[in-house]
Amino acid sequence: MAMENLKYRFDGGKPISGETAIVGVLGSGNLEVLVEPARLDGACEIEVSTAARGFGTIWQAVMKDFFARHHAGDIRISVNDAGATPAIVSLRLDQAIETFKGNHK
Amino acid sequence: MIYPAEKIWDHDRQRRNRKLERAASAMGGTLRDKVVSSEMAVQLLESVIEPGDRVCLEGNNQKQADFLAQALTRVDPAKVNKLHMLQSVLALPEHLDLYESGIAEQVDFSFSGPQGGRLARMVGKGQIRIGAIHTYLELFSRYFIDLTPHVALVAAQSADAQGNLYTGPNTEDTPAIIEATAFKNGIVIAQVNEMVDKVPRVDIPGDWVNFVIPSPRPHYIEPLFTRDPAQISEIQVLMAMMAIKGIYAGYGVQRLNHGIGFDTAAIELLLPTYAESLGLKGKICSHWALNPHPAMIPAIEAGFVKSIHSFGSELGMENYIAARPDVFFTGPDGTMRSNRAFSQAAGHYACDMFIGSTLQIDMEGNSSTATLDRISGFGGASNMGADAAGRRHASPGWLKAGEQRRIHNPGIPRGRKLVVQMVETFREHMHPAFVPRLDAWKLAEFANMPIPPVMIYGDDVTHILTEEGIANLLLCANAEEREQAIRGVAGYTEMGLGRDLRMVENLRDRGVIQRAEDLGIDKRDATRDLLAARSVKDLVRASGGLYQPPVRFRNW
Amino acid sequence: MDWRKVATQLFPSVYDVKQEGDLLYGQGRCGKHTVAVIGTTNHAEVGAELALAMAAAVLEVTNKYPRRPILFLVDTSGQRLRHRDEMLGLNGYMAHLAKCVEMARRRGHTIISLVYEQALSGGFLANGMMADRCAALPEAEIRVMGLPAMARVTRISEERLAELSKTSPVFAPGANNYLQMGGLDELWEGDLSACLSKALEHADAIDHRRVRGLERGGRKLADVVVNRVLGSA
Amino acid sequence: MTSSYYESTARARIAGLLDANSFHEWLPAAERVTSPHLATLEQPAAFDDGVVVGKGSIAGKKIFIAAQEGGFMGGAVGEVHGAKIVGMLERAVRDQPAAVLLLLETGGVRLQEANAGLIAVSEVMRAILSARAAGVPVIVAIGGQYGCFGGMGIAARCATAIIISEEGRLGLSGPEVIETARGVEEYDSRDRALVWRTVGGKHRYLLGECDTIVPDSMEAFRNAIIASIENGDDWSLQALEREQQLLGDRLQRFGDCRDSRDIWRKLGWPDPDAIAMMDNDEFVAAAQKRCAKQTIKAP
Repeated sequence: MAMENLKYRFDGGKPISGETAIVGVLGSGNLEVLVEPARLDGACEIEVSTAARGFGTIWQAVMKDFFARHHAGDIRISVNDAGATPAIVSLRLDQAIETFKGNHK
Repeated sequence: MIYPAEKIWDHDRQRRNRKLERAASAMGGTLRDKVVSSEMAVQLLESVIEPGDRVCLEGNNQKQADFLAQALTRVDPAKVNKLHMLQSVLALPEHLDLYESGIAEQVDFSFSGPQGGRLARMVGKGQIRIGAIHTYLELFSRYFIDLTPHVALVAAQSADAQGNLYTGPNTEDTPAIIEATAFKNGIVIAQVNEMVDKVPRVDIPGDWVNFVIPSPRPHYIEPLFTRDPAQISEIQVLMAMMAIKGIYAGYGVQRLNHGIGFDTAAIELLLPTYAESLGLKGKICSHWALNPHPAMIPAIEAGFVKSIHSFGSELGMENYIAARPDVFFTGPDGTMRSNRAFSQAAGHYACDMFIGSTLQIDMEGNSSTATLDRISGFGGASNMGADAAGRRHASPGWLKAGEQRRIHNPGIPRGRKLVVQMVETFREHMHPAFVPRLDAWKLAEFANMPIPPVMIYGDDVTHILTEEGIANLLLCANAEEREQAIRGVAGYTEMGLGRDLRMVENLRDRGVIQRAEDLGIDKRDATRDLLAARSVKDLVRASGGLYQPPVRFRNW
Repeated sequence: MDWRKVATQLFPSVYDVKQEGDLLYGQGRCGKHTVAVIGTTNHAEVGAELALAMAAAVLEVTNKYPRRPILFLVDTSGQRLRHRDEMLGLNGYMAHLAKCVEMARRRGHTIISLVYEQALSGGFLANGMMADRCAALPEAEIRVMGLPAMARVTRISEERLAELSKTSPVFAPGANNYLQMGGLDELWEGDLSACLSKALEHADAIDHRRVRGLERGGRKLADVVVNRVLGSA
Repeated sequence: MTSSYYESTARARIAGLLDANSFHEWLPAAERVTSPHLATLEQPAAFDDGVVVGKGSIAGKKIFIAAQEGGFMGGAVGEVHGAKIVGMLERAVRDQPAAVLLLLETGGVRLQEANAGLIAVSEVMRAILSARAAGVPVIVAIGGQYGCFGGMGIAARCATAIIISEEGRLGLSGPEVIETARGVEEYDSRDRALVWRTVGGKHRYLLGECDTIVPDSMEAFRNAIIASIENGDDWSLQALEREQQLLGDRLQRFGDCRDSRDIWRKLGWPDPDAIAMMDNDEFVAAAQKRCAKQTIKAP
């Protein structure tokens, strides 16, 4: 089971401030998301390491929608994935941003 | 000229009598009234089954006449062969062993469940001939028309020496099978868990039964309808919230059936919490055609449910059911009586809604659980997940669905059943639920079927619910809108990514597609804390200790 | 190797070790030291009774012979895999043994262990691996799980595991791998009595295994990580 | 956030048990101290290698804590994972917090790094005992989905006190391992009622293998932890001699029992089958006179 690494960068986001946050667990069908502050001129960088190969197009679309939802810039997001569905990925990304901003419910 | 009196009108009865005489002499002194010892089961079958007979072997996805199934595999293929088997469900390995030895050659059935893979391989090798894959009601119906069994092998809880049967909570298919067999010159053999002096209640009168065999061990029952609440995900909670707010409340659904699965279990567990908080108690979900799902306990205890009629029972629910006769159908002995044929009919004609899951949906909304290497059949969804076009009586939900349909399909006022397919856009291991073409097509080709095995036809489906939202197909003006509505809730699947963004937004503006936020649902509220029970133990507690789950569902 | 043969080589002058079932208990003379001997034989499956008997032996030595060094002779095929032992709390018996060994150490007993035959996972943790210095004969077998079983559980092919085990000591069975990882202090060859004497001289109560693992290159991270935790804000 | 300990992640447990905002993590996820061995095997490696370590306070008392994440590889112990726990324990010897908390959820050694894992578990055992010998009580909590098995089941019993919930399981060999080795007749791992009455919280409590049994809630675990810290520790030869006696008595009294129900009957439970469904308070009250003497607690 070889891993696949994917990288995305979205420019033009609104810099958000917060504290490094990690949500989720790297277990089957799940993922962990780490959000860190980073000086990226308003960009959002995302790096995904996934055990499920061949879903690059889907990740691209999920991440694009995520960025469109939050427009969050100056953050670096690192994802360890163990075959989560897009629904779970989106949910965790949203939770991670909320936690980063300090208002996770 | 031949006088009418000379024509023979009782060939079949004579044949049955010859079989019974053969059996009597084969059993010799071992026969006590109608009771045959289990050691003599194979000889009995060899004496009453003739080559080419239609043999109905009882077994659904719950109760199985497993001892008789094994006995049938042990008959001498030189004496008993080329049988035409009739079965609700092909579930046990023995069911397929029959074809390898030549004892049987053809089958008409409804569902194949765990044997679906092997069945597909055997069909591929030409070892087995499938007449047709039916819905349950269809198959039972044909027992009374052109597929009447010559011999029925059934399972009961207990019997007395006269052959009166007590089938108890898991009565299931037995009455339908025996009715067709006993009154058309067939022979009925029942395996029973125990012999008693007097059965607790007579579910099948003794004079419809020819032989009873005390089985060396109780018949197998699969606890198929038990879902451990611990395994319900937050995504399923979100979908359940959308179902309740967007569909149950919207149509005031009072009479319904739920498919098996965690999606619908989540809905059941949200009734006393989320639905209650929306003020829906008494307004939705009062009458059910449903197996006694343990996940229903909190809703029943909360007073949501007025009645439940069941296809079969569920292991561990016996005491709970017996203690809730206002809700369940129970006999004078206090235990439940189920009946699959009646409950299927009830689900088809008397329910306003069916909601269930599937494996694949195409762009017309057709859905199927058949995959390339598995012939799985249909289970109960096909009859309940079809509009009852013959229905006449009105109810608010049925009328509203009919009105919505008439917006683009004008015609004389009539209602419409709500048929809801509830799926996550991806199943586990990233298998997409939305596909351009159902695997059923390839399966039909491979197995030489006249039509692809579709579980629920697209024109019967009214709503598709995913974590992305609800698509109301009743409101679609044409096939193109319908396709875009489906794509609009297909998320990141290839079908979803291929949607026409502008059209989908337009459909959303018109309420054809409703996302969680359109329904006023905050996704962050979708946590497992909303579940009325988060574990099987919670269910036991909710039942006041009456529910006794099978050991495999315990974690305490 | 038969335990008697091992004992004869360890204690050439005199030893008095009795075998009772799978349990070995007694003492031997090694140079200037009288050494208490506690051990197992017959590839013992360590169940509740055996663990408790070993603990009793440790407590007896602690009470009767203050500061006398203890040598564990290790030959175990692992913890006993029985429903009954689990029901009775086998882990608790093992832990009790481990605690008794630790107590002995803290009361001045030097603890040495020698794997002379087999040491498999759970049977090894509560005695041999609790020692100040842990040694093995070169032919001894030490492992958690064989590669075929590991391949099944991890779903990594056996071929791949075998390939990787050529360069990595981290998962494959073998005394040498444990040596590299720091789990063993040394392999004893030749004059076993001399080896034991030397070990008794050099033993101390500090757990050096992660440092050895780093020095020997088999376990490069453990020590680094411990030190990072110690040095964190 | 759920109030269930069983359903919570390691991080949620820490947040739920400790005083609000008191937790400070060592080697947090952002430092990416991951397992190189999993990377070699091309398997996913968690940022924290499946264990969270750090310091915080509970009821105002300074404590050090380690929490294993069962969701990542069943909480299995690898080189880094084990070393984080060892580092925390050694730091406790140096810094003398009021207690160390170990929230254990683990199947034991991580097979992908089996040798490193086994040695790490051994190092954890020794480090637990070092902390205790240095006067720092070590409190273990068990109540997660994966139980506490393998070498860590031994390590748990090296601690000062164990708090368990009914859902918690504590043992050495898991039922699947025994079933594989000896057959389903020996131990049917799918008979979950059997599994729970063999290694589950209630049986462990009745046998004296745990100090405290609590309902599955964060609050109950927190209160029990606070009480356990108050109780202090008894690391002494006398305590071990008492334990020797009690464990011997247990073998004599129950050694020939075939099922936990036989043990419970001997302990004076008239209806052992009723135990499973008792809620925690009822069970603890009834168990007052019907449990074996605790091997862990000082008299």
